[in-house]
Amino acid sequence: MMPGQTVALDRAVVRIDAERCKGCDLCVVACPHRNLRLSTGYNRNGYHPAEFHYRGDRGECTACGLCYWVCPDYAITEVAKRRV
Amino acid sequence: MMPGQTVALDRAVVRIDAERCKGCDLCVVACPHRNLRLSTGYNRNGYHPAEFHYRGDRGECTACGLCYWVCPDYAITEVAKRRV
Amino acid sequence: MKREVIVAGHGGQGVLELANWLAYFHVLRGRHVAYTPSYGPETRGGKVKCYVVVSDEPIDSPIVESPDLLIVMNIPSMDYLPLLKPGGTLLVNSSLVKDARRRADVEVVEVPAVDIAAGLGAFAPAKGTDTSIAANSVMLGAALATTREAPERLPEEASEVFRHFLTGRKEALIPLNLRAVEAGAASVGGAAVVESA
Amino acid sequence: MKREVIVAGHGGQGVLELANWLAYFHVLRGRHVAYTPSYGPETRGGKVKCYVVVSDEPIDSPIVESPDLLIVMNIPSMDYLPLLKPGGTLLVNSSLVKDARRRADVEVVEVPAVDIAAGLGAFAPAKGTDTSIAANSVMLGAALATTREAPERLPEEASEVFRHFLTGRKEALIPLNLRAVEAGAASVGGAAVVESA
Amino acid sequence: MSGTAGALYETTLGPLPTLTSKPTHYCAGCEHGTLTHLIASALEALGARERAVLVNSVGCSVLAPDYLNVDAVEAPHGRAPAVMTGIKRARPDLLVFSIQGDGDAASIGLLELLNAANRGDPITIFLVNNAIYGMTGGQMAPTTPVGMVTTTSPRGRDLALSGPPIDASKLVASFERPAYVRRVFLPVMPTASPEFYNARGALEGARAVRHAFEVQERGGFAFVEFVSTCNVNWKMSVLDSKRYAAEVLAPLFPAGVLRDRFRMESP
Amino acid sequence: MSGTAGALYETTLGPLPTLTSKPTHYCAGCEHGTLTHLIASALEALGARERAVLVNSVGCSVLAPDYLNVDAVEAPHGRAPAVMTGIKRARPDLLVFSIQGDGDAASIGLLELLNAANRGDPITIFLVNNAIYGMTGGQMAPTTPVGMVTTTSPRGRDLALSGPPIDASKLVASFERPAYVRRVFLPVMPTASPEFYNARGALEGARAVRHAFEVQERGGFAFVEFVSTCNVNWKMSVLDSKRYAAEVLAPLFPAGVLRDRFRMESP
Amino acid sequence: MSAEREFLKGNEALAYGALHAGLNAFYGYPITPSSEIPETLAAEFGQGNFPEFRSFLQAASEVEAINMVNGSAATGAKTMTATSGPGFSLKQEGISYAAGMELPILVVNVNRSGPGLGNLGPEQSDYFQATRGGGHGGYRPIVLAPDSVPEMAAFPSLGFSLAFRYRTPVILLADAFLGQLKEDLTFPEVSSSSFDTSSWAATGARGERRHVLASMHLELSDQNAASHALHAKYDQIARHEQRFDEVESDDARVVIVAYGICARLARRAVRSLRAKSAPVGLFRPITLAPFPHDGIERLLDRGVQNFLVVELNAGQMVEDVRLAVNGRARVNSLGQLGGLIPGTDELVRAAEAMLG
Amino acid sequence: MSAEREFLKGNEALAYGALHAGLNAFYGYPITPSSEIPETLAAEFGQGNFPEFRSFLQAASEVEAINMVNGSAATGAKTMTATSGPGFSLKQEGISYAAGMELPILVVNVNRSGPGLGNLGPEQSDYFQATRGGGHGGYRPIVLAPDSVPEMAAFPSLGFSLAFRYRTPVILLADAFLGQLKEDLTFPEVSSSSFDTSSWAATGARGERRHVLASMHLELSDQNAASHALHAKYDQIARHEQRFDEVESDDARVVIVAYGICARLARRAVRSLRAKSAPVGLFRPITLAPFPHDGIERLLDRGVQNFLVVELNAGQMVEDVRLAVNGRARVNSLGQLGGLIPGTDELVRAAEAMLG
Ligand SMILES: Cc1ncc(C[n+]2csc(CCOP(=O)(O)OP(=O)(O)O)c2C)c(N)n1
Ligand SMILES: Cc1ncc(C[n+]2csc(CCOP(=O)(O)OP(=O)(O)O)c2C)c(N)n1
Ligand code: SF4
Ligand code: SF4
Ligand code: SF4
Ligand code: SF4
Ligand code: SF4
Ligand code: SF4
Ligand SMILES: [Mg+2]
Ligand SMILES: [Mg+2]
Repeated sequence: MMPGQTVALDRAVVRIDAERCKGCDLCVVACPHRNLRLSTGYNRNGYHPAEFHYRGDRGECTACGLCYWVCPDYAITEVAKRRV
Repeated sequence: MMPGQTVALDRAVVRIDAERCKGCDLCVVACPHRNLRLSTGYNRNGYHPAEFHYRGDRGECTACGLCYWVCPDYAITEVAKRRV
Repeated sequence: MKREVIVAGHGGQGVLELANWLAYFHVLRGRHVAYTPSYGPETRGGKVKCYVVVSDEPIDSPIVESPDLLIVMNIPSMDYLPLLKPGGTLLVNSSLVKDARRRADVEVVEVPAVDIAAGLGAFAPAKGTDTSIAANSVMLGAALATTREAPERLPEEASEVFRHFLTGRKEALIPLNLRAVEAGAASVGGAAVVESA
Repeated sequence: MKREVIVAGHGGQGVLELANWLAYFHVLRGRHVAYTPSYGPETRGGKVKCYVVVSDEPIDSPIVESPDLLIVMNIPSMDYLPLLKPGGTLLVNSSLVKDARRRADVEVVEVPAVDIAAGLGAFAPAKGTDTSIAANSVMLGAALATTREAPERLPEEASEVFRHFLTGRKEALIPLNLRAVEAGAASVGGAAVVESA
Repeated sequence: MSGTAGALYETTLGPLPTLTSKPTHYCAGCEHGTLTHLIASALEALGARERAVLVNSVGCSVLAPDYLNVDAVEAPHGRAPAVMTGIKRARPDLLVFSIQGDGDAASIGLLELLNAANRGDPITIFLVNNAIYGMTGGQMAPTTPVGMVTTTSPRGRDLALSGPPIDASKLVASFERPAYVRRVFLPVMPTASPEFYNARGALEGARAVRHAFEVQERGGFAFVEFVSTCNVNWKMSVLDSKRYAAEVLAPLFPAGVLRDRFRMESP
Repeated sequence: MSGTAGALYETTLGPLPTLTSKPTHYCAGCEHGTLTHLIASALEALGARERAVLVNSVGCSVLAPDYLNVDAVEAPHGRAPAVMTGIKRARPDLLVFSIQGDGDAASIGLLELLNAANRGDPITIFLVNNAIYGMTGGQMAPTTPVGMVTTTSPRGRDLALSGPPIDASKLVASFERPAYVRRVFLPVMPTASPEFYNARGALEGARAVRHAFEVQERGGFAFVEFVSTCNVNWKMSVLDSKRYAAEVLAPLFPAGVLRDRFRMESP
Repeated sequence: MSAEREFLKGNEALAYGALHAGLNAFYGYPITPSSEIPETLAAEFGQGNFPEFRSFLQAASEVEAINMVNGSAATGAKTMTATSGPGFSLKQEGISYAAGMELPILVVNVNRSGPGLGNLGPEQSDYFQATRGGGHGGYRPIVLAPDSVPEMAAFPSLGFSLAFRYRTPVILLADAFLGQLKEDLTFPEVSSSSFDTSSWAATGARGERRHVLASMHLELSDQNAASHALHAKYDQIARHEQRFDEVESDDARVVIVAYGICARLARRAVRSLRAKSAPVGLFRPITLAPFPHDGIERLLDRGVQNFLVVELNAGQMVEDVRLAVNGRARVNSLGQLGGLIPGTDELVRAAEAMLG
Repeated sequence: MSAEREFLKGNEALAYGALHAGLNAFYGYPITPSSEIPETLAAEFGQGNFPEFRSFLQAASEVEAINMVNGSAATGAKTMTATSGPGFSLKQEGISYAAGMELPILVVNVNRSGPGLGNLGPEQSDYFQATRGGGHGGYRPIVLAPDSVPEMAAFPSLGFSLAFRYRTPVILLADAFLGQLKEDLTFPEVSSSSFDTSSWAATGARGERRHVLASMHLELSDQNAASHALHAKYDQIARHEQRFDEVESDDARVVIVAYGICARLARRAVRSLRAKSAPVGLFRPITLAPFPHDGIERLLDRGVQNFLVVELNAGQMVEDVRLAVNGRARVNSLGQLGGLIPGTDELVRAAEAMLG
């Protein structure tokens, strides 16, 4: 997973700065839709950074922001909602 | 009033060390029978020391010890009761 | 002019006040003055000793090693007598100190300060206090009178001193203290102090 | 005999452990040993550098200014390469450092430590950790093998080292680490380590 | 907020200019980082960055000025409240806040904390209670539960030797003048499913941080304790540490509002 | 007791060998002196003089070893509880007690007091609360009532500036381990008749002192606060100071047993 | 207070001196023999005579006080604390932080007799603690030593200007004698100077410009750079801020070196020696740190072969004199302890002994 | 722990050294880089290996800790605390009281880099604070400076024996380098010595014999007598307890003076200079206080004309060397700050420059 990656979905966008991420798993377990996971790759510091991954079984990202708020490294830099 | 004076009464004896006394008046106001007063004389330090003085109107010394316990200078060195 | 004074007594006798008043009196006269208190840790009742140096020149050391004037308020303070400069003056509270005439080479001025103060109605047999009010003012009057300097200004200056120090609740004590100064001065044959509030 | 070593890497790579094990190995051989860690304030993740000095004589300074052996665990630690003594050995974790051959006057030994460790089943993609277990033991094996001293005693000694340090909950890791030492030694053509619990 | 999502999307949460771009030194999964983010967000919401002064006390939060892009003054270990009082009385117009550790505030700095509370100085204190000394490598803290193993209580905290853990919020609230005393459970909280954790703590924390600033601006002393974790020194995985916090710390240090003189206006 | 009343009389109260013959430096009418007497009496009643160690903290009680004929160790201002912990843990067989002032215990020494309380160290602390700094000449104390004039609060203690007075007994009792926490109103108390004052405080004090020693011998932390006076620094006559104490301090610091794990056996 | 003649205790004069110098804030904890300083300030606080005096607080301890001082100074406010021995010891950590954060603070120590609780008598036994930095980390405070009540009044102003010029802690080292001594004095009609603190004070970040006051530098190289910068500053102070006073030293063959109350004693001794035509003078360090090496150097140049160091301790400043003299003259030490003060005759005899 | 070979960090070795010396009690507050001392002791506490070790407690602060230490030592117990810079500053009041009450206490300071919070790197910037008494009142502690892990292990025993012999605080001044350094060592099979404390310890008054441990003496004359007694003791210590070590100094023309980790550096520099036949030696003070003046005197007698003082600060011990040399030889200073350590080449060059 590379820095600055943006995952665009129907309803929302979540931007993760993979180089800030320490792979702590908190956003992963905090997402009510389980739409994040740790990548198997490494970042420069040797962590497995979080990445967006739409599981499909629990609904789309709602831009609820929980991942944004729990991340201790504010590596989730942006959450955006589809304009209506 | 001189050091070591002992006042013997029917019921009890109160010994006051006038040289320790600082004339604070506490024993005077604490005695339920008002049997103590400050002397008009001075001790070596220039205080008016407490002295025994049976007023007669409120009863004899009962050796209750209040004067002994309140005295900050433990100048009331002894309280004794008549043996029965 | 340079004059070195030691004032000594017992806590509660107003020794610091007396020395302070004496010092300030000379400040008012435009002199250099140094005043040094020293006392024990007791809030009440310990030994108290003050240095007062008065001079027309800047003062080198404020420490008085051998005073021109020694003011003694109680018996233990007679210990300072050997320090008194030959030819100097011992001013002693003779209400308490009876045997002050121990050195032939100094002038001894006996002032029964407590008795004089009591005579002014200043005696207050207060609880837990060991002294009478205004005895220190009596000694102040006597001390100022012994200098025999400009006695005519003394009343007014004494009143200025008291107005400086006795403020608030204490202001009421000024007349009594002025009378005491007068009586003290008079007792050593000094100038009369005109009463002034 | 005197040998000066710098071990450098990243917090979490087991650099301190590796240097400690290496040092203790020589303690067991009866030598004088000095080990100096130095690290940043981070509990995890900062730069880590260790000095190890081994000598038959008492050691004057424990500071290694120019090592005989430099063990490099990650890319930034290649910064220490200029310090390496001419003719010295650079032992490098080639799983992470790909361009280690930068000096011609030193021996460069490349050990793909992470890969070897992963091959031993030691790879644990744990959350919030940045390294694989046992890569440091691989490097230890390699380092000991490069010295080519009494290789026959190495297995037993390595096991003694681990028994000293890996106690309690960590005791279970001893077999894996011994296999890693063996693999590390083998990778540089060193002695085989006999497994022992 | 400077989102880059473009015309199709509207940024609801974005990068905060009150944060520097420096990577934190906090260990992975540590609430010190979470709190840093919450503070930056509240300062921006209040437009207070330019009048904010951070007092960084000694503990893992001593590096907070590296991350929070505000003026900062260092306090010796435990003395942040005193330093804050000094700043605030010199410059009542400033918004003064500290991030303290549990050792910092409830051990060495107990006198300073309680006296500032008693005076009711208008300052804002954030306490990260991770029940251990994080920065110095895992020694016993005043808040360490009885029985918990630390490097200076290797057989568990001993009640007879060291007494029970100290409840800083309760002590602060025992004084009359503090205007806002609140405890928040900040870590993600385990749920019935091992795959999911409840992240309510962070949202609650965000509100508490913001209110703690507002209380100061209205002249009150504000104190928010964040029950947190220290997985590294607890020697646990990140998620195990959250579970331990929920099981052991949450009952010992129950979340809640102990005092709020200026009732929260927005939920 | 070595009475000299002879055959006709029996001494009920006499001179105490645990007191030296040195005159005290305490001002006339000061409860510091009363307490000294009560302590000597209790030590004798318990036969404990030879195992007693006094820790004299800095304040008017710093001279207590001049009067109490026991071994003594000086503590820096405020640190008596820490010194006592050091003594007691080295020698659990000793009976360790301190006499502290309110400034000593509740201002500079608050951390030491509260931590000893939290640990429940078996020690005995007597606190003389005279609402002022006596020894240093009348500065504001942590216990000074709002509005009271002192040399450092010349227009009266200001609530907004300095906060309200601190209640040391309440704080100590807010911890779980202290075994005995009690407050005694020690001065003579005015009665309806201006000629008579009630001296119950001294008798209550005598019982409290003795129990505080017994509690320590049974392994408990004992703390007795004596509401007192300081007529000299309050700038009042001795009896006026008792009246002020009864009017102003007694309601602020109500007497009573805040905790007693080892119920008193004898009244 | 105007330009009329006053008669004040040293401590009171110091308090008013600070107010005249524009004191903004005071935080302290009472301790004899310095308590008249907070007491005088408490009396003036809020009275409107010194409108710049915005904050006064009796802290709960000396540790709390010094940290309030640091916080206040961090905003650029002129802030002072005052204490004596035991309290000065407790402030050492805070002073070290102030040095590390480069805060301009003024700390008054009215030296009593020690160690431990000691006694209320005057001593100069905190000389090393003040001049060598009683706190950790090898910082070097500026230390000023008044010797009269007028100087007690004047030195807060000097102290603040040095503190702000160099952003460093300044210690005003008095003694119990000077604190309690009353002398006549006149406050000059000067307006307090104000210092530009906008380049460093923590008063809110504007745009990208922010001020982080820190003594901590995690990288060893940063710490090294910060330490070097600090010591470069200390060297500059040492070169430019040495202050001293001399009495009759031009032709002196013996020079008494003394500060504070001892300098007053020495003045008398010099006078009485000169009256006997003994060529004895006085060298009085006003800055104990930086120690006035240059002044000693000049005396050596003038051929002085004998120094008599008089101090109320077991021999502390004598080390600085020896370091300055470096073997080029005889340096004798006359000390006194326990709150006592040597007699003039002792000084005279000691000086005469050196004259030979 | 028996006489087998150990491999320990300096801090761990110090903790075990104290236990071998019969440590009864430890009170401290954690601070890097000294925390391994309480941690090691916590691990041994209550385990039965050292039955004399009766009390261990993590205090709530350094101030609480040092006062627990004083209370404990007042009963005659062998008591120690350990800290670093900021914590050492906070302990100064308590140490001054210990000096005043004449308590035998052992205080370890693992010197980090300062001032303020500073850094965790090694420095020797607390030299003045330790040797001059960072606390008030002019007491003079004994200061021991180990330079190896075996000495970290051995000096608690030496420290306790000096502390009890003279009833005075002893400071063991290490540095972050020595605290973290691991070396091989062997604990000697010695039993801990015990000291007779019955004549002074506060353990309950028997009959008329009671012990009042006090630093306060209200009468100036008593305080004076007590201070004189203290300083007479300090003079005796200064005469009898100077300790130092020398390396190749017999024929040296330049002598490097260094302690702690710098002495280790200097050993290497001397070796490399000797390899080039440069006559350079090492003088290593082991007691920083009392400073080994006699040793310097002997070197001067042997004709040494050049001293090079190497320390991790801006120049502190160099003052003691200058005082000892008193102008009779050249004294140069080589310092390093901020947790950094000078290279061997720097020492070699500086020594060679002095050889001329
Ligand atoms: C006076 C002083 N004592 C001790 C230390 C060492 N120290 C630094 S941080 C700390 C405790 C850290 O724990 P805590 O306050 O709980 O903060 P955390 O790191 O856990 O967030 C200690 C003891 C210090 N820097 N200064
Ligand atoms: C560290 C320190 N700070 C300040 C002092 C000065 N001091 C001595 S006693 C005291 C306060 C006395 O008040 P309190 O504790 O209430 O006792 P009291 O005399 O009223 O009984 C103070 C501030 C000191 N000795 N040491
Ligand atoms: S915003 Fe909410 S739903 Fe979307 S990824 Fe984050 S936690 Fe999951
Ligand atoms: S919470 Fe942040 S640091 Fe942790 S895994 Fe998610 S993005 Fe990475
Ligand atoms: S013993 Fe009781 S009755 Fe007798 S004098 Fe004393 S107080 Fe009065
Ligand atoms: S209570 Fe004691 S000191 Fe006071 S007057 Fe009575 S006898 Fe004298
Ligand atoms: S040590 Fe603990 S508190 Fe500190 S950053 Fe790491 S996890 Fe957080
Ligand atoms: S100063 Fe106050 S507390 Fe101290 S002895 Fe006098 S009256 Fe008692
Ligand atoms: Mg913590
Ligand atoms: Mg009090």
